[in-house]
Order: sequence, then structure tokens, then C-alpha cells
Amino acid sequence: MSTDPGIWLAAILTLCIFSFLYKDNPFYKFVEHLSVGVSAGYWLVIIIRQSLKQTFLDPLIQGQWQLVPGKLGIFLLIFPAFMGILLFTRFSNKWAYIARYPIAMLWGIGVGASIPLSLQNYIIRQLQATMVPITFNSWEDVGSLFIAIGVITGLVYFYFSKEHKGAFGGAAKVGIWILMIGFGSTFGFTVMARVSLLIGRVIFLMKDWLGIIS
Amino acid sequence: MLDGIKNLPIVFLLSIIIIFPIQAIAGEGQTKSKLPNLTIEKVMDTPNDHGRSITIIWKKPSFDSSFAIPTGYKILRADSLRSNFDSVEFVPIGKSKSFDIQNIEDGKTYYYRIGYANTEIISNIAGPVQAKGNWFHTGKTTTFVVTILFCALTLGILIFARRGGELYIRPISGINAIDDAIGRATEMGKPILFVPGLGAASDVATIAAFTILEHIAKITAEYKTRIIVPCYAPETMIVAQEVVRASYLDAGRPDLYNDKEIFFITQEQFPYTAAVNGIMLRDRPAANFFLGKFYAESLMLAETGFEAGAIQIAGTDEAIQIPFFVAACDYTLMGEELYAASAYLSKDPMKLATLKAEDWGKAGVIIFLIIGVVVASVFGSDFFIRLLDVNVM
Amino acid sequence: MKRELPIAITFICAFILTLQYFIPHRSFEIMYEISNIWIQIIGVFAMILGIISLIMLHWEKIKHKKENWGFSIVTLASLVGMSLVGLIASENSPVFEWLYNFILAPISATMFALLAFFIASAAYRAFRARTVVATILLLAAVIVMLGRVPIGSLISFGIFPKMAEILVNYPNVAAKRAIFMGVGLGAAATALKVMLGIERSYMGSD
Amino acid sequence: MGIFEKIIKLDRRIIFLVIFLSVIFPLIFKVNIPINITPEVRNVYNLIENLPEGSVIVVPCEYAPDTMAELEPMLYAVLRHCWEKNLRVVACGFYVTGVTLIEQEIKYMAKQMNKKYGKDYIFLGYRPYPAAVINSMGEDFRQSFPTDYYGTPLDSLPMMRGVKNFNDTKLVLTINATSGVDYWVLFGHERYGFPLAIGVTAVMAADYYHYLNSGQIVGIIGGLKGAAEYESLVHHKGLATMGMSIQSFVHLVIVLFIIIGNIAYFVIRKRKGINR
Repeated sequence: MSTDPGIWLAAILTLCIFSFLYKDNPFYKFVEHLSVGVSAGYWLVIIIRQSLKQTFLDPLIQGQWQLVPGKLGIFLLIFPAFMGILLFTRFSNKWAYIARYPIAMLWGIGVGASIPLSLQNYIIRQLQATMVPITFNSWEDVGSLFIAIGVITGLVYFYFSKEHKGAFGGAAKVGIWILMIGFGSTFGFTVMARVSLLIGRVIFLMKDWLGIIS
Repeated sequence: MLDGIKNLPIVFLLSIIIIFPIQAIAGEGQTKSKLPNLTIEKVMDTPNDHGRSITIIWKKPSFDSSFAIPTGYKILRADSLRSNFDSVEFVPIGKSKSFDIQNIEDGKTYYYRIGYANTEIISNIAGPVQAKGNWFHTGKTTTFVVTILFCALTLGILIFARRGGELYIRPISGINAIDDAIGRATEMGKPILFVPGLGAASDVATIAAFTILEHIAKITAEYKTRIIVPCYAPETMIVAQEVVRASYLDAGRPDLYNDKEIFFITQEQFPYTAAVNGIMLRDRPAANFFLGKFYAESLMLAETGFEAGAIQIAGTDEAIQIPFFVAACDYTLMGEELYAASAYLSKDPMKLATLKAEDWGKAGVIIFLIIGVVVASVFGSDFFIRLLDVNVM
Repeated sequence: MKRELPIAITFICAFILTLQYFIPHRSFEIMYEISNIWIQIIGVFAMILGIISLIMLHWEKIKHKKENWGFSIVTLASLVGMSLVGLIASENSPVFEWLYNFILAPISATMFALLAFFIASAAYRAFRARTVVATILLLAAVIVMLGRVPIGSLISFGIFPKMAEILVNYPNVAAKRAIFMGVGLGAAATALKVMLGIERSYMGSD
Repeated sequence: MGIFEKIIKLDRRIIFLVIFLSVIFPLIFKVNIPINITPEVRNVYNLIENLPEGSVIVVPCEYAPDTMAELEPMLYAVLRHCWEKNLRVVACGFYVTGVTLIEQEIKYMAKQMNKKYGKDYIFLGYRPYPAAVINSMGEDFRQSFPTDYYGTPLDSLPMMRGVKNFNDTKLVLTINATSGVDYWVLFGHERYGFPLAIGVTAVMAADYYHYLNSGQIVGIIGGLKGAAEYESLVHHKGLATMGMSIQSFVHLVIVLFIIIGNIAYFVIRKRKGINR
């Protein structure tokens, strides 16, 4: 059995969470609230220490921003902080709309390059991967044909401008079948990874904590 | 002596005559003479970069395997033909036959040679060359064209819709379930839980979730049903509060809006999940909405919600998580359906128009795919396949 | 100013970043880096709002002695404790790391491990051959599950692993690609809506 | 409520309990489910099995903690086999983040098997630029590794006497989670012609079968399953076999639950049909 207080703490917390499987109980509630507090505190520290101090305060105190030198740099550094402060106008009824400016900026930057990026990664690349010559020289070609048909019928299923009727409906139906085979396989495939995590925890309890297996 | 192609054979002969005996004498352990010559094929400004880099390409030597192979190449540089060539980089021997030399001053002229490390064998002189930043990434041309096409298509349909053009969109399954679920919660006098996922506020899945939240909040304002929105990211909380507040205002019930029901929990996946599980088991919402970006916690939330007896409607564009929602929830908006549902619910002709553009896009993809496969299979041409080449490096 | 300015801000930011994707030049690269830092800095203030929200929520519970208010003390105390350790010492201090390694890490790992149980209960409940679609889902899942482990190979003379391989490599790939393509178009369209100010749910209608 | 109705509305905690037991049971009672041995793993085993006592084999290990769950049991099984056959092992690594981990693992296994450093095995440690290092090792190990990981000159280690380069070794078996595999094939096997076997993660295995088909490698040990196969070949069931047994149990239990649920569902549906 372990003599490390850290291992004991971790083991007790682990058991508290497993108790949730039986039903909601004070032990789980305790761990739930503890984890929320600790993780929120963790992120607060990381954000203040790194985002605020390293990327904002340090260059400001030095009066020099490496990315953009000179006064312009300092302005470009203070500007987002000013926008951030505007978020607090939300607490006033009269000025609440000002908080939209920073949000608009977050949306704009966040959405940023998503148009070309999603078209490139989700359309162009996938299309190219599907577009292979099919000459029936090998069994793999049958698979490639199947993938091409699956992609087409799947897209038909996601087509919203036409009701799923007739031949079109038939294609959509094949599409949903293929989607379901895909979902089933993903589900089945994931079981192993999840069980591995459980084995990891059980081994932690039995080996690191209790020492009953070697 | 070196200023004419005519003299080259003489130089060559001379070098053989002079170098060979020297090599033979130097002999012992040194295998220089057995190393193939090095030739720089091309030296140029590194394409598609931000500048300050030069690319050097050489002919890959084939080594005689019975002799020691050098550990690497050295790259030599000079400011002018008259100055000395100094070694600036070491490239280990490997598969590569090109190298990007970084941290070069833009616009300054250089000449290059390469040689085997620890030997005297060096290549021809290549240059002059200057580094500079590029204004268009040629590897992304396809992406650029597709982006322009898609934007033009969407704008065209938007203009059509604005002029009052009719746009038909089929009913999307699971959409009616949203209103039914809210109705049921109201009847039971229980709250509604809306989880906007783990994405940032500007993730498209989260944005779609906000639009659906807008729809839901308008109904809950009308029915005076309590709505709980626990948030993973602080920005998501801020936007969700704005969305709900605006919806309550729209519905004429700003008095019912409660900021504290839309709250931040923590920005760590599993503590967040633990807390949302707690809400489901203690506040007992009658309807759970999981809309947005979800990862491994999807199944944990959906299973706990099921145990708590709630009607559950999920939607995510995260392909790996869809199966778990399908298994554990009553309705699942799969992938694009999430975006479509948000457009459909808003009944805004502008939003429906973009949905229409997506459909055109799909039709285009299908047609292009069929053409590409047929051309490649029947005519053996990979023209359409190459057309889709994207090189982001 | 109430509506037009936010829309203009969104458009300009998104447009520049879209252009940036195609322009490798250093000036645009710097703009991209600046935008990343801006997001971070605004994020600090958003985080402060978030923490205020968290504290208020639990403070109210404690003040009004709502159900389970005692646990709210746990949250607030651990939040304050963790923050103080991290801010007074540093994020690299041994105490801060110890708290992370022996509280947060095991809790997260165990929560994650609960999925092994939930995946079983969800499979039991959902995989019933009620309809054709449900049957397909069920069969695919069962075959892949059996194909992944030695015992599946043992009871089927190696047939399940082969079938599982085919399912994972073909229909699964087709399904993912169809979803990706739909998502790609949807995401691009949504981004365009945001840029053009069509999607602005956060602004309400005033 | 009949038995089938009860089954349909089964308390999920029963499922949880059964899952939990099927994890614990193989762990405590060391139940092992037989594993079918694939030819690509058996090839590796046979090659080592048939080496004369005292042969030197090179085991480059390139992985870090993130992939150790799969590759550590593999390394243990391989080392056990080598040392049971009294082979001498030259270990090294070209992946800097994993070096300390690998050093500990080898030391641990040597202790288990009662093997002496310098006599039965040595650890060369880390050098950058795999291609260049493999090249120089083809000439003389001492070119890149004049000393071992601990700073001892190679010549003062008894087992390295008379071992100059790959010509004096019988096999290279790399346990690898990186693209370093390619280097061993292209710069090692291709140039110096030694037999090469690889042990990789399950995800990577699929990408390397073409080397097997082209005869550039003699075998592949892939992922935890491959490690479990090797464990059963050396008749020492370890973590990999255990893990695969647990996985087998849990997967089987879930499938059985699904089957039972469906039987109950169909019985009830049929009954309802008759009543109507």
C-alpha cells in the first residue's frame, strides 16, 4: 500500500467519482465542486500569468512590443485591453450595447479564415481523396467505388432543397444507411479506447495505491 | 581561364591530372575521391513564404555503398563572387535534396555553393539570389478559386432572396421536437437545460447553437419557462447572455430575464462535465439541448440526462461524437443539419438563402466528383484530381 | 452606431484574416499574430467576467442557504486557494503542480474513464433492431466491437476482424467524408453570414 | 412484469457492475484469453528464437510516454525473449523525449532477468540526425557513440569487444512510434542489408505493411495486440495480454448485453402481436 499522501488523495477522489455510477451522492458532489473550483483557479492563474503578464503587461512595462516596435506597437497592445474593458459596460442598462464591439471583434477574428479553411480541409481535400481512378484491377477499387457512392448518397441525404421522395429519396435512404454503418463502426471502434482508460484507473488503484497487483 | 565554355574540357582534364594523384597520396581512410560530384540545380527565393528565406536545391548524389558516406552537407555563402564562401549551414545526409536557409535579410544579394561536410568537395556557384516576401500563396490557388466561387454563389442567392425570390427548404427532422420538448418542460413546470458545447464563441457550431438558443429563449420567455445555460468558455457565456436577453426583450418579457441562469462554470473539460451532470440530476430539467461542439463528454452528458429522464436533443458537427448522441438522445442534428436547423428556425430569408447556397455547393461537389472519377477511370487522366491539389507549405 | 459599427468591425476583422490566409507576406503574418494576441487579451477580461459569474452564483447559494450551499463553499475555497498559490508563488511552483497532478488530473482521468461504463449502457439501450436503420447501426457496432479483440477472432475463425476492417475502412470513411463535406459547406456559409452581419444573434433586435 | 420486461428496463447499474467485474476479474485471477498469432509477429519470434547464443541484436527504441502504453509491453516481451536466449542487446534511441523512459525500462527488465550491464546489454543513448547516425553505425558504432549513455567508452565494455558494426549483429529490431522506422529501412536495411523487424503502434502498423510485402522487413509487431501475441509466444503473459484479455471480456459482455436486450425486445414484440 502506498505511503504517498498524493496517491492517497488521488485514490480517494477517484473512488468518489466512481461512486457516481451508483447514484448522485455527497462524495460526488464534493469532488464535482472541488474540481470546478480548482480548475477555474488553475485557468485564472494561467491566463493572468501568461496572457495578461507575458503578452500584455511585460511588453507594456518594457515599453517595447517585439511584434510591432515603437509607439504604434504600444497602441496596438493597449487597444484590445480597452476593448476588453468595454465588456464591462454590460452591467449598465444604458451603455450595454457598447459590449457588442468587443464581441463583434471576437466573432470577426474567431470566424477569421474559416471560409477558405473549411472549404479547403472539408471540401477540396475530401473530394480529392474520394476522386480516385476505379479500374477494378483490385478489390481496393471496389472499396473506392463504394466510398464514392457513399459520399454522393450521403450528400444527397444532407440536401435540403428537395424532399426525400422517389429516386432522390432512395438515394437519401442509402445515404443514411451508410452514415449509420459509419456511426456503428465509430461506436464499436471507440469502446477499446474507453476501456483502456478504465483499465488505467483500475491499475492505478490496485497497483499504485493498494499494491495488490504487481 | 574560366571564362569560356571552350575551356571546360581542358579544366576538367587538368583537374583529373592534378587532383587524382593528390587524392591517391592522401588516400588512407579518406574516401573523398569516391564521393560523387555535387551540383546545385537551383537557388531561389523560397516560394510562398513571408520572406527572409532562400531555398537551395541540388542534384541528389548516389553514393557508392562500399565507401563511407559523409554525415552531411555544408552550405556555403558569399556576398559577391569575389568574396570568400563561408559555411553557414549543416544539413545531415538523408532523403532531402533541398534546404530552406532561414533568417536571411530580405533584398540582399547572395551566392551559394554546397559541399560535403569535412571534405573539400564543393559544388558549382549558384546565384545571385535575394530573399523576399510573397504576396500570393500559389499553393493555395485552388482554395482561393473555390472560396471566390462559393462566396459569389452565396451572394447571388442572397440577392435573389432579397428581391423576394421563393426558396423551398424541406422540413428537417427533429426540428419540431425542439418546440415539443419546450412544451413538455412547460407543462411539467420544469426547467430547460441548454448546453452550448465546448467550442469557442466564434466556432461555427457554437454560432449555430446561439441561433437555436435565440429561438428557444423566445418561447421560454413566452411560456415563462426557466432556461439554464451553463457555459464552458467565458466568451460563450457573454454571447449567450446577450442572445437570451435580446430574445426576452423581443418577446416583450425583459422582466423575466435572469442573468444568473446563464453562467460560467470552468474551462476544463471534465470538471465542466461533472458540474453539468450535477445540474441535470439536481435541477431535473425536462428537456436537455446539447448543441455546438462536443468531444468525449458527449456520451457522459447524454447518458446522465437520460437517467434524469429528460427529453434530449443534440446537435454537433464533430463527426466522431455524432454516434454517441444518436445512441443516447431522442433527436440528433447530424453535422450540417445543425447549421440548417438554425437557419430553418430563424425563418430569416437571408439565412435560408445561405442554406440554399450550401445545397448548390453540394450539387456542385457531386457533379465534380462524378466527372473526376469517370475521367480518371475511363480516360486515365488525373486532370481533375490534380486540379484539387493544395499545398499549404 | 448600435448595429452598424459591430457589423463593420466583424466584417473588417474577418475579411483581413481571410485575405491573410492567401498572403504569406510578413506584413499579413504580423497582422495574424496581432489578432491572436488581441483575442488572448480580450479573453483575459472575458475570463474575469466568467470568474465573477462563478463567484456570484455560489455566493448567492451560500447567502440564501440554497440546497447544497455547503458545497458552494468547497468551490469558492478551492478557487481562492488554487488562485492564491498560483499567483503568489507561480504556475511552475511545486505546490501548484502538486494540486494539479493529484487533484485535477485524477479527477479528469476518472471522469473520462466513466465513459467505459456509459458506452456499455448506451449500447445496451440504443442498439435494438427496431427499424432497418437501427439494425444497421447495431450490426456495424457489434461486428467492429468483436473484430477489435482477440476473442472475436477466436469465435469467428478470423472473420470478424476482416469484416471490421472493411467496415472501418470503407463505409466509415464514406460516412465521415459525407459529413465533412456537409460541415465544410455549412461552416463556410455560416462564416459568410457572420461576416455579412446576417448572423448576429448577440445583438438582439434593438 | 415478466422477465423480459425486466430485461428491457434493466437498471443500468447492473451493466456497470458487470463491466466493472469484467475488468477486475481477469486482473485478479490472471485469466488469459488465447490470442491467435499473426505470421508477421511469429516471423520476428522465429528469427530471434533461431539465433545462436551470444548473438548481438540492436534494439533502437524511439517512443515517449504518450505511446508507452502500447510499446512498453512490447519492449519487455522482446527483451525477455532475447535474454532468455542469452542474446546480447545493444539499445539506443533517436527520439530525445523518450530516452530517460527507455533507459529506465531497460534497466528494470535487466533487473528482472538478472542481466548485467556491459555483459548482456548496453544502452547507447541518444544522438540526433538518425540518417547520419545509422550511416556511421554501419561503419563503426564508435563513430557516433564513442561512449555509451553513461559515458563509458564502448571499448571498455566486455560485450562490445569484437562488435564493430552491423556486420557483427544478427538483427535490428526497432520499437518505434516515430517516422524513424523509414530511416531504419532506407538507410539501414537497404545499405547494410541486416534483417530488420519493427514494433510500432496499432495506428502506425497499417502504414508499414508494404515494407513487409516488399521483403524489406521481416516482421511487424503492431500495437498492444502485437505485444500480447509476443507475450504469449515467449510464454510470459504480461500487461499486454492482460489488457487484451480485459478488452476481450468487456467487448464480449457489451455484445452479450446487446443480444439479450434484442431477444427480450423481440419476445415482447411477438407477444404483443399475439395479444392483439
